[in-house]
Amino acid sequence: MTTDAERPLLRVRDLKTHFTLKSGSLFGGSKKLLKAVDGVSFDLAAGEVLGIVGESGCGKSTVGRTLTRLEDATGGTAEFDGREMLSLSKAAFRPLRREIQMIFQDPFASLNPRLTIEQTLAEPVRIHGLETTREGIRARIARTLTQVGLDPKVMSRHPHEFSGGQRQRIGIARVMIVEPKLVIADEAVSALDVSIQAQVLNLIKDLQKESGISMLFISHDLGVVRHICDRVAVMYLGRIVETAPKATLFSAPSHPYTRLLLASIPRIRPGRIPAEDRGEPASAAAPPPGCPFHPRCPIATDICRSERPQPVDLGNGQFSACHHAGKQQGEAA
Amino acid sequence: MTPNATIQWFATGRRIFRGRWLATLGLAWLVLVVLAAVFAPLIVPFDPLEIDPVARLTEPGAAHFFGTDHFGRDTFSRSIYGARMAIVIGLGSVLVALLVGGLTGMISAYFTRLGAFLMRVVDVLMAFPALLLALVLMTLLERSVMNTVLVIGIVYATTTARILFGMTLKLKNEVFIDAAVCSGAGHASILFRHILPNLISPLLVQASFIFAFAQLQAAALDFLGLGLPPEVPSWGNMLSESRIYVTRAPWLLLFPGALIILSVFSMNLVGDALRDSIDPRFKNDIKGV
Amino acid sequence: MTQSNPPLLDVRGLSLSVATGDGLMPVVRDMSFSLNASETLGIVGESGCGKSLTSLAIMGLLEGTPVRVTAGEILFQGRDLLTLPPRERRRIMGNEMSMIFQEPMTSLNPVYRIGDQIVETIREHQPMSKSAARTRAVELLRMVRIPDPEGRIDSYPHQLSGGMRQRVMIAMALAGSPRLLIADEPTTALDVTVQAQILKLIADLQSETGMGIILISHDLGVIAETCDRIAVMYRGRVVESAETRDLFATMRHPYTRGLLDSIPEPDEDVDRLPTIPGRVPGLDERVDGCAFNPRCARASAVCREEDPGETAFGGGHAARCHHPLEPDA
Amino acid sequence: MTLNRPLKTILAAAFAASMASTAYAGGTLRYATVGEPPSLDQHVVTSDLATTIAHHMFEGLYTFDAANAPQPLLAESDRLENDGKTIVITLRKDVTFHDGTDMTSADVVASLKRWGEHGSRGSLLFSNVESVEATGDHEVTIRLSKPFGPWKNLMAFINGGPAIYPASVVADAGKAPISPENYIGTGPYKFGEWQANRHVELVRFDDYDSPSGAADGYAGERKANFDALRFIPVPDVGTRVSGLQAGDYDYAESIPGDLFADLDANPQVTTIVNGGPLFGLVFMNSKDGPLKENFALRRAIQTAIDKVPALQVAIGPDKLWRANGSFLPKGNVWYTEAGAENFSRGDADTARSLAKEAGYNGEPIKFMVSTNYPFHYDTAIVYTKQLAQAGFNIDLQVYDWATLIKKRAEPDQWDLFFTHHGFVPDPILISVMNDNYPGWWTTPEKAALKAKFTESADPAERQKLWGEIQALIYEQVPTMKTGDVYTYNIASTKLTGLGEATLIWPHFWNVDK
Amino acid sequence: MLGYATRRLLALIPTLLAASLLVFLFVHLIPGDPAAVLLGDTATPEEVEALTREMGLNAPLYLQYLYWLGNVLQGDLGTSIFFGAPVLSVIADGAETSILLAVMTMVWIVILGVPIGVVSATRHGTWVDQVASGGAMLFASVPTFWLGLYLILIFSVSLGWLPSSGYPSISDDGGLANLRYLLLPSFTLAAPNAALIIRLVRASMLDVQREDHVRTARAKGLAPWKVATKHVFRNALIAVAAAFGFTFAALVSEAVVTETVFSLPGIGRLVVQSILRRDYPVIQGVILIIVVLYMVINLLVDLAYAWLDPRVSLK
Repeated sequence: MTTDAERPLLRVRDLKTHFTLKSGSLFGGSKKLLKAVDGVSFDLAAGEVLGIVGESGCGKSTVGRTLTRLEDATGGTAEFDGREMLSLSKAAFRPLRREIQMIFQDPFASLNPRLTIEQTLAEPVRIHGLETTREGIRARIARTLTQVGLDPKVMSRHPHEFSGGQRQRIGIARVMIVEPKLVIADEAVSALDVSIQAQVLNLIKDLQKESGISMLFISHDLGVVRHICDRVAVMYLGRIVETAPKATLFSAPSHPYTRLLLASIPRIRPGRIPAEDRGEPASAAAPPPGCPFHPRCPIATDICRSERPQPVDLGNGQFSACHHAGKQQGEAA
Repeated sequence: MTPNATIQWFATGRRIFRGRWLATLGLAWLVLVVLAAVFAPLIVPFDPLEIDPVARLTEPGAAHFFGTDHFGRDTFSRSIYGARMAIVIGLGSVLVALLVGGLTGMISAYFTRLGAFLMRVVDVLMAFPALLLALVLMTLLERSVMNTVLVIGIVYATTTARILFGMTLKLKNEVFIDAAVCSGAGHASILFRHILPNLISPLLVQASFIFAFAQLQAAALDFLGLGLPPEVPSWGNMLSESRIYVTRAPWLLLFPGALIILSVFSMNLVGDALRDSIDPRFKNDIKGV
Repeated sequence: MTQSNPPLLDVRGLSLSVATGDGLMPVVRDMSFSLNASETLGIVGESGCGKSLTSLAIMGLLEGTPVRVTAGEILFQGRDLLTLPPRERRRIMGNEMSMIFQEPMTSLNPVYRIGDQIVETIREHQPMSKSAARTRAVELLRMVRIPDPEGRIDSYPHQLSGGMRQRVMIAMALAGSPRLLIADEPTTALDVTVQAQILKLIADLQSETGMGIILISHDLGVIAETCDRIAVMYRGRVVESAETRDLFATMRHPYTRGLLDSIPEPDEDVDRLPTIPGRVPGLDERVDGCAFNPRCARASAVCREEDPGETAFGGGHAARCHHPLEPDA
Repeated sequence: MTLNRPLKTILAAAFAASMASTAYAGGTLRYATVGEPPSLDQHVVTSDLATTIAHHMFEGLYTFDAANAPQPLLAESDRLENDGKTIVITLRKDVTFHDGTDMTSADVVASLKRWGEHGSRGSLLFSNVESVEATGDHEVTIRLSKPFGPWKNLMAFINGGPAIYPASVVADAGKAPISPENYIGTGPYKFGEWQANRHVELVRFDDYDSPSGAADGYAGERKANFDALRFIPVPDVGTRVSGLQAGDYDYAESIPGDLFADLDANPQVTTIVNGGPLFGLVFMNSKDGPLKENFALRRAIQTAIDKVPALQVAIGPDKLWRANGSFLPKGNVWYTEAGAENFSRGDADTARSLAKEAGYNGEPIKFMVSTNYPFHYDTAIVYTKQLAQAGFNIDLQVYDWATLIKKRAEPDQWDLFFTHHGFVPDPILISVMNDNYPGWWTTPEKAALKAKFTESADPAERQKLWGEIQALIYEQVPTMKTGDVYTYNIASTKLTGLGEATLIWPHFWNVDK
Repeated sequence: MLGYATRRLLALIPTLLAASLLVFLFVHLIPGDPAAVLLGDTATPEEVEALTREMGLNAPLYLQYLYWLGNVLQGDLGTSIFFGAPVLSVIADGAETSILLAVMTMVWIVILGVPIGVVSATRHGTWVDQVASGGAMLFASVPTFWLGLYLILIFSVSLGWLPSSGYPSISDDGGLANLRYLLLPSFTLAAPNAALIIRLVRASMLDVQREDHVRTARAKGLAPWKVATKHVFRNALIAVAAAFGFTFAALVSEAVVTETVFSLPGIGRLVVQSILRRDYPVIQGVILIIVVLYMVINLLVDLAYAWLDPRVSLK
């Protein structure tokens, strides 16, 4: 799936993350399996930004959390820089944490309210031994804060003294301060107001361009994804249903789900053909057999109800996990 | 303390007690109790242990503000020294409860497998009614200040462990903990640098309630004759010793009783005010009164 | 929409303040708008601009919050809601005037079956037997297109998905055949595909019943697609209001313009998003003159000193700006 | 919130009743006790509380009159033969057990034998007994190896004494206390029920045949006027007092001295002072520790103590205590002042120099006391202060009673311990006379005097010998008497026939309400 | 539900075993000798030792435990050393008092705690609320025995309205009227716990009042009292139900003191007296029964919880 002969920075194959749910919530009882991520594969080239979009519960955040080892993978592999990292022990993985960083959604929750900005930012520097002296650490913090558009003087303050946008900048600073190779941004701007969101998006885009970091940009907002990503993967109930370069995906979506998604977004400029009412996604704890999208799919046939579709290469880097992919090309909106 | 920190302390205090005149009065009373405890030797007109068979059961008056007990000991002086005991018992129990229970709860929530076992032990202990557990433990040990503090502390350690367990679980799922993990922080750092500081204010609230209830527990143990050594001038002992004089010398029951009630009430008021000022996530974890 | 009819809802000079330890702080200032039957008014703005408080004030749900109405009147079918006795007002609430909320997860009482919650609303306003009310509830559930309404009526809220719960909320809002529906961020918590369904449902119901709708949202796309007229709020003030088509054709207020430009759209590529610099000042921060002036590229001395009045541009288009944008800016 | 029906009924009834406040007892005497007796089996149990209840139910061959002289009860007469080595007792013929059987000599022999073998005080007499035989249906003959003076006193002392049970009950009974269903005696009241923690109830024995003669102490006529006697444990003394004042009890025992003046002045309350005083004892360890065989050091301790302040503090009103050095009270035949000049010196300086001479260097002296009896604790507190002033390093160890009696059996655990002793009619019954009693006073001097004392049957000689023993106690100090304490009980003024004072244990025959 | 309850009961077994071991160890580590207590002050060490042997108290501790446990499993809690009667019957003697006391206390708690809590919450911030919640806290700060002593002094000694102490069984003369003996003790016992319930009802109602669905209920045009009862109180009850298990434990603790103050022939006083008398089998029996009861009550609370809150399902 690589776009060139070069080895990708991250190669994910058949990634599975399953959770056991205790049903009946309060007390023991029967256990249910939730297949949050169920066989996800993709490559991420150095310097590339890959967007993962999907609705809530599709498993997009779990992909990010599994790749940062916040969740344990149930199966599959992930090679980072040529090295399989999911099977590493937590201790052996720790040095890799410097290279794989994460930006979290909620700027209010992702900063420890009891620590000053300096303490928060100094921690990864100290842990990974990037600077050893107090002055060195402070200088690095100051540099990074400037980089994300904050006055270095703020480092003695606590998170509650900042607005949402500023906090997200601090979150970005925490990531940038260790100079990572891969950043996983999980809904990095969705908690922000529109005017602030634009500022932060611009910042992320600038930083990515300057430092050539690879990025996995997880979002439910197709507009945001289009703005920032090179390539987009669409997830539905734990699986990637379509991957394509940005331009292709938005102009010629191949998977019926991608088309539904695009048609559902309310537009400021009139002209959208409204989507049909196609019901709601099934629960990831009880996915339908065959193609998980078939109950909502306008073109579903018998095969969709029984057989799980595999990705089909449609050329130009577009892959679609649809039994009818390619045949509907002409109908694409 | 730097002037800045002092100002911040005052600011925080103002925020917590503003508009709560009852809690403020409670705080004032507690300050008074602490002062009495600290300066007890300077305040008291008599040695609290001095026996005077001639002046037995004297009514309150100019010489003996609170009267004397059946040993002829000055009740006022004993009450003042009782403040010391109240503080020793309160702080001691809080310390034991928070150290033992707090650590158990935090560690159990963090290391889930060990936690499953530890919390089971806590469950077993919690199945014993507090006073009964304290009674049996006190009979097992000798009557001493140290043991009383230890036993009351242990009794409250169980509830503290439960509460801390719940709160740590909540914190453990916080995004900033994930962020710390992604920064490469280890277990110790996560527990003590990231989780613990967030528990300080709820712990303070829990501590204030333990402080208050420890007084009542200690008094109940004293009453049943299984608390502090009887020669120790504690409010509970004073009540326990003088309860047979309820008709003959009612002041003996009145003063220490009022002191206990006022102090427990004040501590509860302060705890309540503190609770209202903490992170709303934890508010319902700490029941208090 | 004829001018001669009295409007369904006429809000005049509504001002709200929040009581804090330091006294009353204004959160909504001198808000005026009107709404006719079958019309949809969109109120848009960023968080903290006062749009939700306005809706709560109209609905009469400020009781129990620290927010108070300090001035203005809210005329609903000619009667000022603010001066009605509580009993009279409750007769309107949930009956002629209903509201749906942002969080369908928490807006239903978790301990009662959804049917019972709908029946309760029906019977509160119409004398009806329990079984008749239940039949009506099934009808309502069918109206909001819940599949198998007879089966679902005995579900508890936690057994339904977010979209279904919002449909139940809408069914409940329709129980009294309302003349006015206030929808406060009705789709914000929902997925985009479900959002589209709910918005369509609301629009369909409006054309069936002819109710007036106030739709409150931070999402310009949602507002643009759904509303006839739009009011843009910034820091407690309506800074611009116009017919939808008119507004998107010619924006007069720099804030409206900036807001629109900040949105990355899925249909176009821009290399760099234009942004509004700075941030919305906090409630406790005092801004003299136009509240938007610290973030406005066009701000001049007058903007920093004087709060701009409303300028009308014809066709119901108005903006509060000392230096409004030209039509082809 | 709806209450269910039965609950409503209960509440309504409770409310109505609380308004009416009728006495439920009728012909029942309600006696508030300090606690619950371990058992009522008089052979093995020495608890005063047990006797207070049991002597209405069980009777011995003899009992005491008001002057503490033994008088026949189940016995009719007796004679000594063979230089006092043979005792022939004739029994009353009209006595019926509660189970309806007649009392015969077989019952008496069986009861005496069990008492002698297992009874707590029986061995004192039976170490000299060669045989006990029934020499007729109503005649029992006891043969002694040597004359034993105190035999009749021992037999009359029902506490831990030879109560007469039917032979059928005694036959299988060993050391363990007889269980309540076998409480069958000859007294004016018979066993009713024992509800643990709730009460012990005795009911009138209608077939009781009273001894003849005017009532005199425990002797003479016994008439049961109450339908039932109910002994209710009320351990909290405050509750006993308030309960009696509130009319919930007719009689309450063991009331603190400090309340005496108030209660005595209260027209609704009768106070009854016990005639037989009890006295505190501080035992010294003769087996282990610094006091072992160091009589000089013991005398130093004895010299340091002034008993009066302790009695003032612990007891209260002068009327209720005597700083009396004699082990038996003034007026008693055993009263003697021998050695009593050392009873209460309170001379710290002399004590200090005495201790120094005895080689005392400030090593800690462990003093065990229990808080279960406030007067023990209060006294110990005063003594500890006095001893400290005389330079003694007293390590006061406060335990609950159960712990204390466990620890006092271990010689290495203590040097002094505090206990008290009830009134006894014969000095031989005083615990310090028992060689095995903790403290373990077994000096040759004691052994010699004790042998002479028990062998003599001549009252005058026995009194003289007791004086020598008491003097020896003040010299070797195996124990220190703390003074006489006259306990008192309170009763409702409705009770008649109580008399001015209680002999030893309160009794409720000839009492009415 | 039945299956769930059975499973929960089975799950209690290991906890109970652990608790029983703990009870046994605690009790036997207590210094003191029941034989010595039983024989009284004049008993000699030889006599004490003989009785100890007779009572089987000289066997190794683990054997004593296994023996005891074996008997417990067969429903035999042993024989009281002090009373010489089966422990179960000794406990049964005290059960009537304690159970009635508990029931009457609960009645007090419910009739005082719930209405005052509701009024306090609905009139949040007013003087009514301040007096109610302040008063509740004051009552929770009073030592139980102190309150009990003063109640006796006022209502029994001075006014003579109610009996001061003791409790004759309702099977005794007087019948149900004997319940008046429990009025003061149950009030004493209820006061601090009712205070807890007042504050809990109030706090839970205030919490629920802030929830979105209450806003929905008000938006429906429901009258305030309907909102308060149907929507706020009903939901607040869930939190209150959880507190009842906790209250039970507190009740048992305070019953020990209350029964002592009022000289009630209940289980609480029995346990204190048994500790003082070193009546091991009774202490073990009582504590074990209380622990079992506590666990069963917690189970009932959980069931009530599930019944009150449909989100909780019992599988």
